[in-house]
Amino acid sequence: MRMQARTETDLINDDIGETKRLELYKTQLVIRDAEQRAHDLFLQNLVKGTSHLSLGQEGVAAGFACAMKHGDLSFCTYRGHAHTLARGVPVEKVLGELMGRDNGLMRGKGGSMHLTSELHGVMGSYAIIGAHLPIACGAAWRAQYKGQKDVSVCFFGDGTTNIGAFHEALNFAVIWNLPVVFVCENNLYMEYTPISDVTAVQNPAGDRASAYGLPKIVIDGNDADVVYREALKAYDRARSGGGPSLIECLTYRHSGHSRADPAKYRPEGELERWKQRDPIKIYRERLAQFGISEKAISDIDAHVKREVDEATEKCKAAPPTSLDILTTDVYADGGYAWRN
Amino acid sequence: MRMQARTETDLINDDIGETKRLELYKTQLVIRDAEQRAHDLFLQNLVKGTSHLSLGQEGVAAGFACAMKHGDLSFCTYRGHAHTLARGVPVEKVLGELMGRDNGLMRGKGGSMHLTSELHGVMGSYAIIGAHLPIACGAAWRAQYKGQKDVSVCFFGDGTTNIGAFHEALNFAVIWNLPVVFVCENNLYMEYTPISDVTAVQNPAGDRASAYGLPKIVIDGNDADVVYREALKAYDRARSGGGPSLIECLTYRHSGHSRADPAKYRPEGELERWKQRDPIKIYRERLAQFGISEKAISDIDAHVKREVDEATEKCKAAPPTSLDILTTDVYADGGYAWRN
Amino acid sequence: MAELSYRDAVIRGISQEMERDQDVVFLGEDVAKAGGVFKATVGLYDKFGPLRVRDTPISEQAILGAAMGAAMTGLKPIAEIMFSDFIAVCFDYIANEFPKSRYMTNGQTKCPLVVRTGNGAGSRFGAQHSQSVENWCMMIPGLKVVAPSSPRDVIGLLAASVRDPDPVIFLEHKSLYSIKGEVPDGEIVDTLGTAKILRPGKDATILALAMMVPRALASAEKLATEHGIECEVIDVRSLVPLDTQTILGSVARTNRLFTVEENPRLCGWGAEIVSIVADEAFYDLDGPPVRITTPHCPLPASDLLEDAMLPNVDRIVDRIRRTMGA
Amino acid sequence: MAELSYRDAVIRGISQEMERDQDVVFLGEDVAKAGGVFKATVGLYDKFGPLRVRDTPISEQAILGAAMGAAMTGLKPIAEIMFSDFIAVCFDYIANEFPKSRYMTNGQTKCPLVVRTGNGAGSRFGAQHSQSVENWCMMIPGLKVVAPSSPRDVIGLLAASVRDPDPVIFLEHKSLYSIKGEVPDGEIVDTLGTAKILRPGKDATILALAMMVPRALASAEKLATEHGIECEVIDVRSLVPLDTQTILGSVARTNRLFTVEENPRLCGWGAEIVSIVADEAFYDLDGPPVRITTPHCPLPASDLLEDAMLPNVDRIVDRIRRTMGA
Ligand SMILES: Cc1ncc(C[n+]2csc(CCOP(=O)(O)OP(=O)(O)O)c2C)c(N)n1
Ligand SMILES: Cc1ncc(C[n+]2csc(CCOP(=O)(O)OP(=O)(O)O)c2C)c(N)n1
Ligand SMILES: [Mg+2]
Ligand SMILES: [Mg+2]
Repeated sequence: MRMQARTETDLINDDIGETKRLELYKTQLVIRDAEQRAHDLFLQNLVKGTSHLSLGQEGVAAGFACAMKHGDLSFCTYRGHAHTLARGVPVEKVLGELMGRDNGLMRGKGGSMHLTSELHGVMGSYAIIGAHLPIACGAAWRAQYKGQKDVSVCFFGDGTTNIGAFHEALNFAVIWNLPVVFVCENNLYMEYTPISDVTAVQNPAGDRASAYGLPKIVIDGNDADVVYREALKAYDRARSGGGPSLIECLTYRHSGHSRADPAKYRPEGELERWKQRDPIKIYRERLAQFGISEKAISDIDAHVKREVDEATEKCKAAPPTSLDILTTDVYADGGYAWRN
Repeated sequence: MRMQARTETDLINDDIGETKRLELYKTQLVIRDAEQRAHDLFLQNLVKGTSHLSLGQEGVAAGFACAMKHGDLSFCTYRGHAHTLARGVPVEKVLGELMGRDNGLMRGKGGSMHLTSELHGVMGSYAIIGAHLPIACGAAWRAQYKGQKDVSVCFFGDGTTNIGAFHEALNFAVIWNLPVVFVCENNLYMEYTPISDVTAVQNPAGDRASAYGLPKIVIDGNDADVVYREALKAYDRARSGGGPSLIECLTYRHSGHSRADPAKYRPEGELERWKQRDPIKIYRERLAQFGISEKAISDIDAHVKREVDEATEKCKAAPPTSLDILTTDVYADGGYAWRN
Repeated sequence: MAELSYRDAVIRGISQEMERDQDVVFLGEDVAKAGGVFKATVGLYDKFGPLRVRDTPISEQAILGAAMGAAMTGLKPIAEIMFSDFIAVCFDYIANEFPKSRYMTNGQTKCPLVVRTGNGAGSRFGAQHSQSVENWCMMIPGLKVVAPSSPRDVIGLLAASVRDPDPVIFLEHKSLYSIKGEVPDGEIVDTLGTAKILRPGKDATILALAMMVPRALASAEKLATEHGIECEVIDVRSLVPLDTQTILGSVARTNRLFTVEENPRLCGWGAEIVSIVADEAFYDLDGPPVRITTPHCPLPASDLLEDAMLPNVDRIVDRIRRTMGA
Repeated sequence: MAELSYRDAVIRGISQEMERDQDVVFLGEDVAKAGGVFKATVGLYDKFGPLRVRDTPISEQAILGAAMGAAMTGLKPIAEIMFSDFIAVCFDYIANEFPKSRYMTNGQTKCPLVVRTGNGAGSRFGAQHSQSVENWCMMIPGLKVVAPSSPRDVIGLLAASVRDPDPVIFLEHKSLYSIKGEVPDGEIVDTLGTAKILRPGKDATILALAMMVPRALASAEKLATEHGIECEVIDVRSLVPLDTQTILGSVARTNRLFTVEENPRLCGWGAEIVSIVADEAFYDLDGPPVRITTPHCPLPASDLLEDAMLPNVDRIVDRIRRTMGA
């Protein structure tokens, strides 16, 4: 797909390479377009429950996912569309779930906040703050115990660093030297409250690392290349017995906390400043810098748009969740019987 | 009571003074003797429930308590006899509670793990690890809100630094700038497990301080003077709006974790080494250094012994807890009625 | 008299108490500057200032622990736990600290606080944001547990809770925030432990709580008009203290008992009340007491599934009708 | 056949399962090198080594969270929560994570784990170390809840729990650790959801769990010899799944129901079962079903007070005798 020769220096410095860069771009774009669509569908009253978008945070999701191997495990929050899509879960499955259709990832049982696709290594989206950090430790413990080489990657927000489970998980991961990577997406806000109002240190994750004997790692989360490189390093550490990492990614969400939030609490100009550093904008420029043609990029754009359009149509056409599954899968026998 | 002239230098350097020193000594001794007695009574089957002694850790309790003002508040753990006695709660009340007698501090309802004497500023002993750290924050918040000048002092062990509530409380105290002092008694063990086996950093409290923007303070907990000086500084900070402190005191318990524990997990010689640094031994030498006579010291010894003996006799003579109080004080109306 | 939403009644209730007593303070996540995620605390920050209305970190244990320490030493805190499901992350305070401190200390320790929380289903939030956790609280000795169903009760019961010397769990139903109702002017103070007979009837007693109250009323209406069954509908309002007398009195008149519960089936408040009635009013009963509950299942996210899971008028009417043999 | 203590039965039960299946791992506070504070895991560390038997920090959320993550991805962890009261500090996993993940993910997520915990009163540990928390667990859809009363049941039910594909809360009674009982040689595997009739009787059914089982049996003996009342005593053993058939069958024969519960009064397992029986076997009952429980109070520390608080043989006999009009 390369259309223009890059300079010698470019080629030498390019540890990432064109194929991976296009994957990083496409991954970010799928998230962007699918989430925009989710928002549109919400405005059309076709998405019923709540949803938490990652618009503006795509660089983190893409960077970490594109550095993963097959079999690596993602643990997400309620703001999990991005990380789920980044692992290759079809847009249709995600939108279907949001729309409560029978083609949804969990056929409507879990909803936006609980996207899970074990097939793709997406081991759940957890809606109680902090809960999944210890759970990710457990998955990593299994890998260590069984001598398996997968890494467990756990995504969470800045606000999550102030809950007890964060502390317990970090200490636990370090003393057991577990192959787990903790990724804090610092988007400056918990729901509506600036993280700096309620946190004793400036970098909610970074400045806590030393409390667990870990190095402070704070990176630009809006540059997918930076994220990708840091992810590779952390995964290597994990796979080679070097233990856990805690990485804080600075980023920003373009929309409100959830669909109900107009985000009026933001100081004037803040959103605009961050939009200048839109990860997709940055990445399009990056691709151009590396000599990838406008045509190649717009081909991807068109491809992704089509994918999202087709997914939307399929979802609209899909039947609503079947009531047959109302009480299935509470217990492993498939039902909900608690008595004879 | 001073019997021998001290040197000029001693006098100049003596920021603590003889009266306070004698108080520090006596406080440590009351704890030592009362707890030894509790142990004896247990062997005689007169103490029924569990108990957690602070033998060897008296320097911490005495140092912090003797630096307090009337109205300052103590929050203890199940290992709370020491901190309770140090605030002036009569030995009889404590032993009576351990023995389940009607003269006990809570007339047998709470037992060894829940010693409380609000009259003396002892705001409870909490038996679920970590719970009282946030509670101490709340008491400090009240002082701040009402413009009252008391300090809330919260004692806990090394093992407690790994539970979630520790993390939440520390962050909370700092962001609200609360007049609370967190005192970690690092006695090297949780119940039977060395703290270093399960903690990501060497100083379980000290190395966590920076995660809350606090300075690392690690002191010798077996030297009551050192403890007393550090306590004064922390209380001053708290009273003058300087916010919370986190102080790690290195110490050691001479007995097992609780009455059931013969402490076989200790490496050979460890107990003996620490006994060389017995806080009471250290403090007797200190008193001598400052020219306080053997006679003055042995007068205190005798006085304390008498107090503990008398308390023991009173408790033995006291009737057992009255069954009349079985269901009282569940609700504020004095009873337990939950229905009409 | 004014028409007020349940949400605005929360604001008015808190305001009323904060105006009355300087010792009443309020803390929670996003409650102050932003006015709360359910907009049920809008304006309090401006009215009472940053010292009395405080935003916290995402630290539920710190929130409840701090509330308790403040309550023990002289304040009367109202703490918000955003969704009642999150009580699970700070359950130690609910189960082991608030309710036991007075007893353990032989009456020395007081704990006059209120935990307000958004309870219940209907918002398509899925399994971890929709639960009815009244039984998590009711089963713990030492707590009081209240769940209003109308704007007027929100104010009156909230005031009673704030003035109560014991720890009170105050369950606001998320799906009721937007309902409206008539509310008298001036101070409103209700009494904990009083159930309300909302509709008299001679054939059967229906007990309901919170969002199930309007459904029970609608069911009673339908049962009366379509099946000639006259049900007495009681809003339980307060699980602890429990107004057993009103309930037993009603069953003595109607001789039949139905509960309509949003909580999942096992060990709900209905089980407790049915057991009380079966024990103490056994010979009053003309037929089996029946609990109509959400099945023993987690809650689904999709609107169709969620609606199908909860007791609704059709299911209530059908079950009562069949049990009554009509 | 060998005489074994309940405590040693725990060790044998865990051993049996760890020998059978390499995927069974065990973690908790002080459980490995020291063998546990109740000495109920002595020797496992030496036998199975430091990779399979692991000491943890005081981090109950990390313990249960790690167990869940491991269970989801292929292990079968047994996690110890030292005292069941501490379930309150990790209740999110019990209430919101373990039991909901399979449902929320439409069956994708599995969670085959066991939480073992020391439950119950009698050790003079006071209000925060003595509770019976079976109802905290029973009320949550998606969990299984087991509480053995004998050494043999400890082994058999523990094995069944470890092999069960769902999350199981396994409540060991602290005051039973030192009791002894006959245990057959070789592998023992029981079945969850089966109650046991320990003593047949025609006049009344007594249901009991864990430490209340020996008290119920002793009461039945006394009622028979001193009052001529023949009680059928059923050890419920498993609250979820619940062996309703055995219970309903017994009530159909005896026509009277009593529960003997250690948990505080409100919303206990007895309330659930009484409600089931009142609903489904109403016409079998010849008189009010009665729950004999600990009062709705925190537990006191002193031996006299603690003994007075719990249901004991005198109280059980007296209550049943009076209710039966004997
Ligand atoms: C235990 C718990 N407390 C509170 C909430 C409500 N809540 C949902 S998202 C959120 C903010 C989280 O902030 P952050 O961790 O920064 O993640 P972000 O939403 O910014 O991605 C809060 C408070 C929750 N889900 N769980
Ligand atoms: C939440 C919780 N987990 C576990 C326990 C059991 N336990 C009681 S004391 C203790 C060890 C505490 O160690 P540390 O904090 O160092 O205090 P120390 O006993 O050494 O004074 C443990 C694990 C508890 N009481 N609460
Ligand atoms: Mg954030
Ligand atoms: Mg210790």
